[in-house]
Amino acid sequence: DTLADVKARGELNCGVNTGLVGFAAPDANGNWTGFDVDVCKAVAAAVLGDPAKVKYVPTTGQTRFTALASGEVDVLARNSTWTFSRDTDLKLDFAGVNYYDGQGFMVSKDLGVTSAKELDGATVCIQTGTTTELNLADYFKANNMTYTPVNIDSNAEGEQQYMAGACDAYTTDASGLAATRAAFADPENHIILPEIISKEPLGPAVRHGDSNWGDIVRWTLYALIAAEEYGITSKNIEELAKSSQNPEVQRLLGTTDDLGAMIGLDKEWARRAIAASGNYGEIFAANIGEQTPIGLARGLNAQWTQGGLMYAMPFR
Amino acid sequence: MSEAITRKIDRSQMQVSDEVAISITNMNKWYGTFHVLRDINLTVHQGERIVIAGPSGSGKSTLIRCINRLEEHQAGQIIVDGVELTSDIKNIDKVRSEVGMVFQHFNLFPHLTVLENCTLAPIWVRKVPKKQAEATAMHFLEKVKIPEQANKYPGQLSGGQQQRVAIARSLCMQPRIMLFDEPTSALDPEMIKEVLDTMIELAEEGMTMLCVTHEMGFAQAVANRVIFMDQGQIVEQNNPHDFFNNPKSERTKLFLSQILGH
Amino acid sequence: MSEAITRKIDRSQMQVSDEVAISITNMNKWYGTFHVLRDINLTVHQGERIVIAGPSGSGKSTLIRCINRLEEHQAGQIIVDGVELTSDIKNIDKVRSEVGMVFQHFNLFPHLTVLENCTLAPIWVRKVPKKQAEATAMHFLEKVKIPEQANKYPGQLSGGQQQRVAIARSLCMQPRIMLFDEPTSALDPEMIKEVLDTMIELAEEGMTMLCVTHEMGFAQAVANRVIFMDQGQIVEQNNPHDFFNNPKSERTKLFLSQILGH
Amino acid sequence: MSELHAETVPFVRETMLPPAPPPTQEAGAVRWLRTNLFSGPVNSALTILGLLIVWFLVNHFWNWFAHSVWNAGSLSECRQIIIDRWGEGSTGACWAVVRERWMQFTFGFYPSGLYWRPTMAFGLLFVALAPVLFSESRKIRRIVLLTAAVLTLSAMAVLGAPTHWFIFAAVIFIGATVIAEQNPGRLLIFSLLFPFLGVWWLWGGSLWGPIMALVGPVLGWVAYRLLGRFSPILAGIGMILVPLLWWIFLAGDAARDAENLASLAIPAVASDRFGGFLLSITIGLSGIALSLPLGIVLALARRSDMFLVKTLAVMFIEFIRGVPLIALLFVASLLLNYFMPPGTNFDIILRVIIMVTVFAAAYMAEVIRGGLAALPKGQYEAADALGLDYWKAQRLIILPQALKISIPGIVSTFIGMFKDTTLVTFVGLYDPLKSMSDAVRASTDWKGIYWEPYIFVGLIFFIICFGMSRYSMYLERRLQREHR
Amino acid sequence: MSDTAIPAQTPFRLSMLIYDRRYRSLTFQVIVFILVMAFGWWLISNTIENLRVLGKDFNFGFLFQRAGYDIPQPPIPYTSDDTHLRAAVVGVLNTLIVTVLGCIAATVLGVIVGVARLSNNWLFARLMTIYVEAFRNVPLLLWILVVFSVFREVLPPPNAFRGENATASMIFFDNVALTNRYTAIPTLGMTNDPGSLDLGWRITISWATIAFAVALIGGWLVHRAIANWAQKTQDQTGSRPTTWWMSLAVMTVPSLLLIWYFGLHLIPPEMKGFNFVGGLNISNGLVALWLALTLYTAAFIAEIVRAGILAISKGQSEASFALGISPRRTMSLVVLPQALRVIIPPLISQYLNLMKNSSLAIAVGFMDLKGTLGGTTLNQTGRELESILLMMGIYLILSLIISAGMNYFNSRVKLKER
Ligand SMILES: Nc1ncnc2c1ncn2[C@@H]1O[C@H](COP(=O)(O)OP(=O)(O)OP(=O)(O)O)[C@@H](O)[C@H]1O
Ligand SMILES: Nc1ncnc2c1ncn2[C@@H]1O[C@H](COP(=O)(O)OP(=O)(O)OP(=O)(O)O)[C@@H](O)[C@H]1O
Ligand SMILES: [Mg+2]
Ligand SMILES: [Mg+2]
Repeated sequence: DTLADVKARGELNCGVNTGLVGFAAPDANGNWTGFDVDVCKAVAAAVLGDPAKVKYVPTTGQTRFTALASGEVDVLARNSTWTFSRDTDLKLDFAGVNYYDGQGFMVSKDLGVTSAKELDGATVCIQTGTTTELNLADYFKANNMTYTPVNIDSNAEGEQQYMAGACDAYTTDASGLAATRAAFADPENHIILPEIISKEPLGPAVRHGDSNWGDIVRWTLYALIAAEEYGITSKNIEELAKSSQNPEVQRLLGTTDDLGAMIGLDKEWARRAIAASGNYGEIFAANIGEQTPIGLARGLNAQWTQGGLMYAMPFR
Repeated sequence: MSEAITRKIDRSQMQVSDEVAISITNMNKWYGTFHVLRDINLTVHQGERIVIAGPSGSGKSTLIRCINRLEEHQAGQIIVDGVELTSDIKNIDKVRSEVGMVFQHFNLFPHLTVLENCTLAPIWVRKVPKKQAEATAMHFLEKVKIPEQANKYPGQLSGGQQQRVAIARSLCMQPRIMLFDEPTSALDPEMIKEVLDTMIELAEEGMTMLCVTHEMGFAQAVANRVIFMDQGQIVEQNNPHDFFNNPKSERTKLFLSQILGH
Repeated sequence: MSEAITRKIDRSQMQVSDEVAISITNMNKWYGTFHVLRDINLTVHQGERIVIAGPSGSGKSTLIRCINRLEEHQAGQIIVDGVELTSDIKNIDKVRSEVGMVFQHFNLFPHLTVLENCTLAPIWVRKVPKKQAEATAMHFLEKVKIPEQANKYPGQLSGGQQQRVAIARSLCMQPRIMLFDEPTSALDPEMIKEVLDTMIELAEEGMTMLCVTHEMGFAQAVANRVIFMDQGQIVEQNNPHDFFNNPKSERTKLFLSQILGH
Repeated sequence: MSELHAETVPFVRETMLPPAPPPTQEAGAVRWLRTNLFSGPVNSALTILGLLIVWFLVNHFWNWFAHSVWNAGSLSECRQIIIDRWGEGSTGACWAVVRERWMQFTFGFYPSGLYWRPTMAFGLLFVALAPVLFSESRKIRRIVLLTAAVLTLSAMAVLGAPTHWFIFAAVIFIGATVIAEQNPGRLLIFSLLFPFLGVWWLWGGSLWGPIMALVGPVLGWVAYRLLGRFSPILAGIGMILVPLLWWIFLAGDAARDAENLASLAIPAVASDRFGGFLLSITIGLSGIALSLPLGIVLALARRSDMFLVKTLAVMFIEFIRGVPLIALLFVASLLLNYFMPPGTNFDIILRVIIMVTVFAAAYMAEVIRGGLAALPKGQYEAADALGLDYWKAQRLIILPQALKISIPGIVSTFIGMFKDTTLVTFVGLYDPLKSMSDAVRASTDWKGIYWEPYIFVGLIFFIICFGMSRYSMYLERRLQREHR
Repeated sequence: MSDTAIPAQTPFRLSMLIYDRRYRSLTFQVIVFILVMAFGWWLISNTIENLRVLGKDFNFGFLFQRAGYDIPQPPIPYTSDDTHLRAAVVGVLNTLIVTVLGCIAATVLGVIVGVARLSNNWLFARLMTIYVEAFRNVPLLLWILVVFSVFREVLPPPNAFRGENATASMIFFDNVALTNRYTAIPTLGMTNDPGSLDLGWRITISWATIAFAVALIGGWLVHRAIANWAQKTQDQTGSRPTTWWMSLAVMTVPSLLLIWYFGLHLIPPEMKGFNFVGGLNISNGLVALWLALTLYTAAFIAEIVRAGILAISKGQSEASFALGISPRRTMSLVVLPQALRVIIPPLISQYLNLMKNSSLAIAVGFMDLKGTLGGTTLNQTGRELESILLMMGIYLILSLIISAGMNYFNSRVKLKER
C-alpha cells in the first residue's frame, strides 16, 4: 500500500528527469525546480502536508520505469508519454496528462527547409530510450524517406551535436525543442518545423495495481487543473476557502464535503496541493510559460474553456 | 663403538633412553603412481641422533617430512611420541608442536623480526604470554649466539645466522624431537661451521635428532646411527664407525666413495 | 719460470706465434665524465692466453667489452685481427664474428634449445647450411661433454652445463680469439671445475684467450701472461710465475694477499 | 720461443695516472644534444617529428588558454570579456564556470553549510591510511600526516566548521602524528573505526547506528570465545551467525532506543545529495575498502585445493571479469531490486557500491593471487611445521607478505576503479565528469559551455590517479630493494 | 614390498567430519555448496516473487517482436521492421567490429609507443611518456567524449562541402570527406557483377568478395610455401634466396587480375541533399569510439610492451651482438620472441578490457550490444531482466572466447624450465 508506505516514510520518492530545464533540474545547491517537480510537490503537500518532503530520484530514460516498478519511486513525474504498451505491458498506470506534447523537428534556418517532408536523407539527432525513436522511424517510413539517426544519450549532448551541425535536424517533443531553442545564443536562426508527427501526452505515472494511490495522484493533478478553472490561486486560496460560495470550490477546498476521506486523506488535501506552488496555470507560467526563458505558449494545454485540452473531471 | 669416543662428543655421556620417540612401521608413500618410500621401518629412541644419507632423489626429505606430516603417507604407521599420525587434525597439531623442523632454505618469515619469528608459534599455538615467549626466545637466541640480532629482519642476516635463527625458532616451541633437512647445504663454506656447531651443541644436550645431511664429519661426530637410503628404501643402517669404515652394501660403498672423494 | 712448467699444461708445447691478434694503443674510455680506462696499451699475439685480474670496478670487464665493441672507446686505437675498431659497422661485424665471448651469466637464449643456441649465429651470420651448422655444433657440444643435452632448453640445465653450452656456442662461430668475463664466478663450486676443465682444454689447443677471472689456480695453470688492473690502468703485467711469486707493485701485492688468503 | 713474449712484456706502472676529463665532444650540451636528440638520421627525424607535434599542439591551443577568463557570471559575459580584451573573433577559455561551480563539482549537492564534514572525513582518511600505506618510512609518514593536517584544518576553517569539530579534528591529527612517531601500528584502531566514523560524517544521522553496527563484530568475538570452549566449529558458526542476527533483528531497534536515551545525532544528508568528486571518492573508497577483504577471500578460495570452493571462486571471478562494469551498474540500478525480497528498497548509491565492490573484488582477487603465488612454498611449510593452522598461517605469515607484494597491483586496481566511477552517470547518479557537467550546462547561465568543465574534471582525475600511480611505483621500487 | 597397498580404513566416527583432514574439506565444501545453493535459490525465489507481484513473466518472446527503431549503418541488412533479435545481432556485430578494429590499432600503436619510450631520443621518449600518462590516468569516458567532440567541433559539417564556394574540400583526390558527422569514403563498384551468395537470414556475400578472399588466402598460402622453400634452401646452402618479390607477386597479381575482371572501380561519395551519398559514411560515433579506445588501450599496451622488452635482460642482446648477429636480427631472433612471452598474458587482459570498454559506445550513440539489446530494446519492451541477463551472457561468451584463444597461443610459446 503506497499511501501507507509514504506516510510511514514521511517522504515522497518522486522520479524526475536528471536535468531538463523547465521540467525538472537541480540548481547549484541541489534544489529541484520545474514543471514536473511541482507535481511532485503538490502530491507531497496533499499526502504529507509539506511540499518539501520530497526526495527527488533522478532517472534516465533507461531506468525510469524500472525505478517505478521496483518501488524505488512512488510516482514518476518525468515527461513520459502515455502509450498503450506502457500502460499495459509495462504495468504502469498513468494518472493523467499534465502536458500535451507532440514530437517536432528543429532545423537551422540556412538549411532552407520549411517542412519535415523535405528531410529526406537528413541526419537526425534523437535521444535514445524514448518514444521519439519509434515515432521517427515510423514517420520516415510512412513518408518513404530515409534518414540517419544519431542516437544521443543526454539532452545536453544532443544540443551540442545539433549546434555544431553534426545533425541537420534535432527531434524531440515540441516543448523540449522550444526550451532548447530558447537557450541558444541565436534562437532566430533556428526554426521549429510545423509538422507535429506524434501525440505525446505526458503525465505522471504510478505502479499498476494500487488504485488508491493512483487516485490520489490523479486527483491531485485534477485539483491543480480545476483550481485554475475556478480561479483559485496560491494567493487567494485561503480567502476563497473561507469565502467562496461556489459549491465545487467548497468541495475542492474541503470547506464542505470531505472528499479527502474517500482517498484516505484529510479534508484539506487539495488546498495544500494548490498552495504548494499554485494552480496549473501558475505552475505553467512559472516554469515554462511565455515569461520564462523557455517561453512555451499554452496551446493545447490551455483550459478547455479557452479551447485547450485541460479538463479536470468534476469534484463531486 | 669405543673407537668413536675420542671424537668431539663423548657418546657414552649421552643418555639414550628406552623410551620410543618415533616408530615407523611398514610405511609406504606414493607421489601419484611413483613409489617414493617403500616399506620403511624405523624406531628412534628418546635422545637418539640419527643421520640420514643417500643419493639425491632417494626419498630422504620425504621421509623426514612424513614424520611431521608435511607429506601424507599412504600405508603403514607412523607413531610420534605416542601419537599416531592419521588425517586427524588434532593429532597432527599435537605432533607438530612436539617436533621441530629446520629446512634447507631456512624459511624464515621475512616480514617479522628475528624475535617475532621466534615468538610467533609459542604465542599463537602454545598461547604463551608474549613476555614469557620473548624471554624464551632470547634464551634460545643466546644459545645459537645471536641475541644481538633479535630486532633485525632475516633479510639483514647472513645465511649462517639465518639458519641459526631457524634453529632457535624451532627450539622455542620446546620440541622433543628435531628434524633437519640438509640444514647446511644452502650455506657458504664458512657458515657451515657455525650451524654445525650449534647442532652439535644441541646434540650434546640430548635432543632427539633426525638429520638429513651430507656432512659426513658431522655424522661421525654426533650420530648414534647412520641410515643410508636409496630408491625409497633403507638400505643400510649402522653406527657411524662401522658405517663409514665398513659399509656392507655395494651401494653404500659407491656412495661413500663419491661423497668422500668429492 | 721453469717451476711453472710442471703444471698441468706444458707451456713449451704451445705455440705463441709472432702474429699480433689484438693491439691496443693509448686507449681511453669514459662513462660520462668518469674515466674508466686510462691509456691502455696491450699487444696480444696469436695463441697467447692472458688472464686479467684486479679489484672490482677496476675496468676489467670494460676492457674486454671494448675489444668486441660492446662498449665504445673514445680515444686511442684497438686493432683486432688487423681490423681497426671504429664506428664502421662492417668492421665491427667482422671483428665480432672473429671474437667469441663468454659472459659471467652465460646469457644463453632461453627460448631456443641448446642446439639452436649453437647454430643460430653460424646460420644467420656465417650463412652456413643448417645441417652443417648442426654438425659443427654437435662437435663442439661433444667437446664440452654435453652432446646428450642438445635438445634440451637452457632452463633445464645446471649452471655448469649452461656455461659449457655458452662456450660451445662461441666456439661454433670458430673464432680466432675468445674473451671470457668471469666465466665461473656465478657457479657453484662443483661446477667451476667442469668449466675450467673445458677452458684448459681450449687453451691446450692453442686458442688465443683473454680471460677475466679470479681463479688464480687457473691463471697459474694456463696463462702466458697475467695482467693486473686497477683504477682503469694496467698496473702490472708479467708471466704467471713471476706475477704470483714476485709481484712488483704494492697494489698487486695487496691484491694477491687478499685473493690468496681468501 | 714460447716464453718470448712473456719475457719481453713485463711491465710495472710506477705512477698512477690521474683521471682526465673526457674529450670535449664527449661532454656538455653538445654531447647531450648529440646523444639524446641527434644521434643518427632516424633519431634526428624523430626529434623533428616531436618538435612538430609540440608546435602543432601549442599553436592550436595556446591562444585558447592564453585568453582565459576567470571572472564572469555567465558564458555570454565571458565571451563578451574575451571579445573586449582580445578583439572580435578571438576565442578563449572561460574558467569562470569552474570558479563559480567548483564547490558543486567537488561536493555535488551536499548542503553547503556542511561541506566541512566530507572535508574532515577525507582529511582524517590519511590518518586511517597511515599505518597501512605509509608505515614504512617515517619521513613520508610525517610529510603526509602534516600536510593532511594543515590542509584539512585550514579547509575546515574556511568552510566554517563548528569549533568543537575543528578542535576534534586537530586533536586527532596531533595525536596521530605523535603516535605515528612511535608506533604507527597503534593507529590501526583508528583505521578500523574509520569506516564507521566516515559513514557517519558523510551521511550524518545518529552515531548510534555505526556504534550498533560495530557491536556486531564484538558480539561475534564474544560468541567465538564462549562457544570456543565447546567446539571450534560451533564457535565458527556462532562467530558468523551472532553478528548477522544482531544486525538483522536487533541493531536497528537498539540504535533507535539508544538515540532516544542519549542523542548523538548530527544533521543527516541523504544519498541523493552526493555528487561530483565526493560521490566518486565515496564510491571509490568504499569499493576498495570492501573489495579488499572480499578479494582476499576469493583469492584464497581460488588457490584452495577443495575442488568445489575453487570452482565456485573461478566461476565467480571469471564471470565478473567477463562482463563490462556498465552492465553490472545496470544490474545495480535495474535488477538488484528483483533479486531482493519484495518490498526491500535500498539506496542506489549503496547498490552501486555493492556492484563496484564485486567488480573490483574479482580484479583484486587476481592481483592477490599473484602475490600469493609469488611466495615461496617454504613459507607455507615453515608455518605448517610450527603447528600454525590454516587460518593462523594465512593471517600471520602468508597474507602480510602477499599483500605487501601486491600493493602496486592493488593501487592500480584502485586507480581503474576510481576512473570507472564516472560510469555511474549512466544510472542517473551525478558523477563529476558527465552528469555534473551536464547539470552545470543545464543552467541558463552556462548553457553551451563545453570544454572547460571536462578539462577541469579531467585534470583533477589526472592529478589524483597520477599521484597514486607514482606512489605505487615508489613502493614497487622500494619493495624490490627490500626483496633483494 | 607391496606395490599397491591400499590404505587401511579406520572406522568412521562423526567427529571425523570435523577433525579428519579428508572429511573436513568435504564437510566444508558441502557447507559452502549448500550456502551458495541457498543463496542462489533465495535470489531466484525473490525474483519469481517480485515478477509475480509486478505481474510480469520471464520470457524471451520479445526478441521476436518488431523492434521499431532504426540503427545507423547496420553491418547486416536491418530496418525498423526487423525483430529485436536481429537488432541484438546487429549490436553484437557492431561490438565485434569496434573491438577487432580497436585491438588491431591499439596493438600497433601500443607497440610503436612502447618501443619509442625506450628510444634514446630524449624529446620523443618524453612526448610518449606524456601521452601514456595522460591516457592512463584520466577516465576513458572523458577521452571518448573529447575525441567525439573534437570531431564534431573541428571538422566541417557536410553542407560546408556544398555549392560553388564550398568552405571545405575533400581529400585524397576528392575521394574522402571528413565531416563532423561521418567520414565519407568511396564504395566499390563493379561493371561485371557476379551476383552474390545468399547465406540466409537476409545476409548476402558478393561472389566478388569471396573471389578476393580466396585469392588472398591462396596468395598467402603460396607465400608460406615460398617462405618454406626459402628456409629449406637456407638450411641446405646457408644463404637465403631473396623472395620478397615473389611473395609480393603471388599476393597481389591474382587480386589485380580480379579487379580487372570484375571491373572494380571506386564510387566516390557525392554531396547530395543533406549528406554525402554514393560512398560509405562511417559515422563519427564509430570512429571516435574506435579512436578513443585505441588511444586509451594503446597507452596501457605501450607500458606492457615496454615492460616486456625491459624484462629481457641486456645480457641477451649483448650475447647476440657478441656472436656478430646484427641489431635487427637480434631484435627478431632473440629479443622479441622472448619479450612476447612476457607481453602476451597482460595483453589478453587489455583486449578483454577493450571489448568491455566498448560498451561505453552509449556515450557517442554508437549502437553496439549495449545500445541495442541493453538500450533501446530494453527500454521499449521493458524487459530489463531478460535483456540484461542476455547481454551479460553474450559479453561473457565473447570474453571467454578471446581469453581461450589467447591462452592457447600463450601455452604454445611458454618457456621450458627445469
Ligand atoms: N611433490 C612431489 N610430487 C612428485 N614427486 C615428488 C614430489 N616431491 C618429491 N618427489 C620425488 O620423490 C623423490 C624423492 O624426493 P626427495 O625430495 O625425498 O629426495 P631427497 O632424497 O631428499 O633428494 P635430495 O638429496 O635431492 O634432496 C624424487 O624422485 C622426487 O623427484
Ligand atoms: N654503463 C656504465 N655507465 C657508467 N659507469 C659504468 C658503466 N659500466 C661500468 N661502469 C663503471 O665503470 C667501472 C669499471 O667497471 P667494470 O665492470 O669494467 O669493472 P670490473 O673490473 O669488471 O669489476 P668487477 O670485478 O666487479 O666485474 C666501475 O666503476 C663501474 O661502476
Ligand atoms: Mg631433499
Ligand atoms: Mg666485471
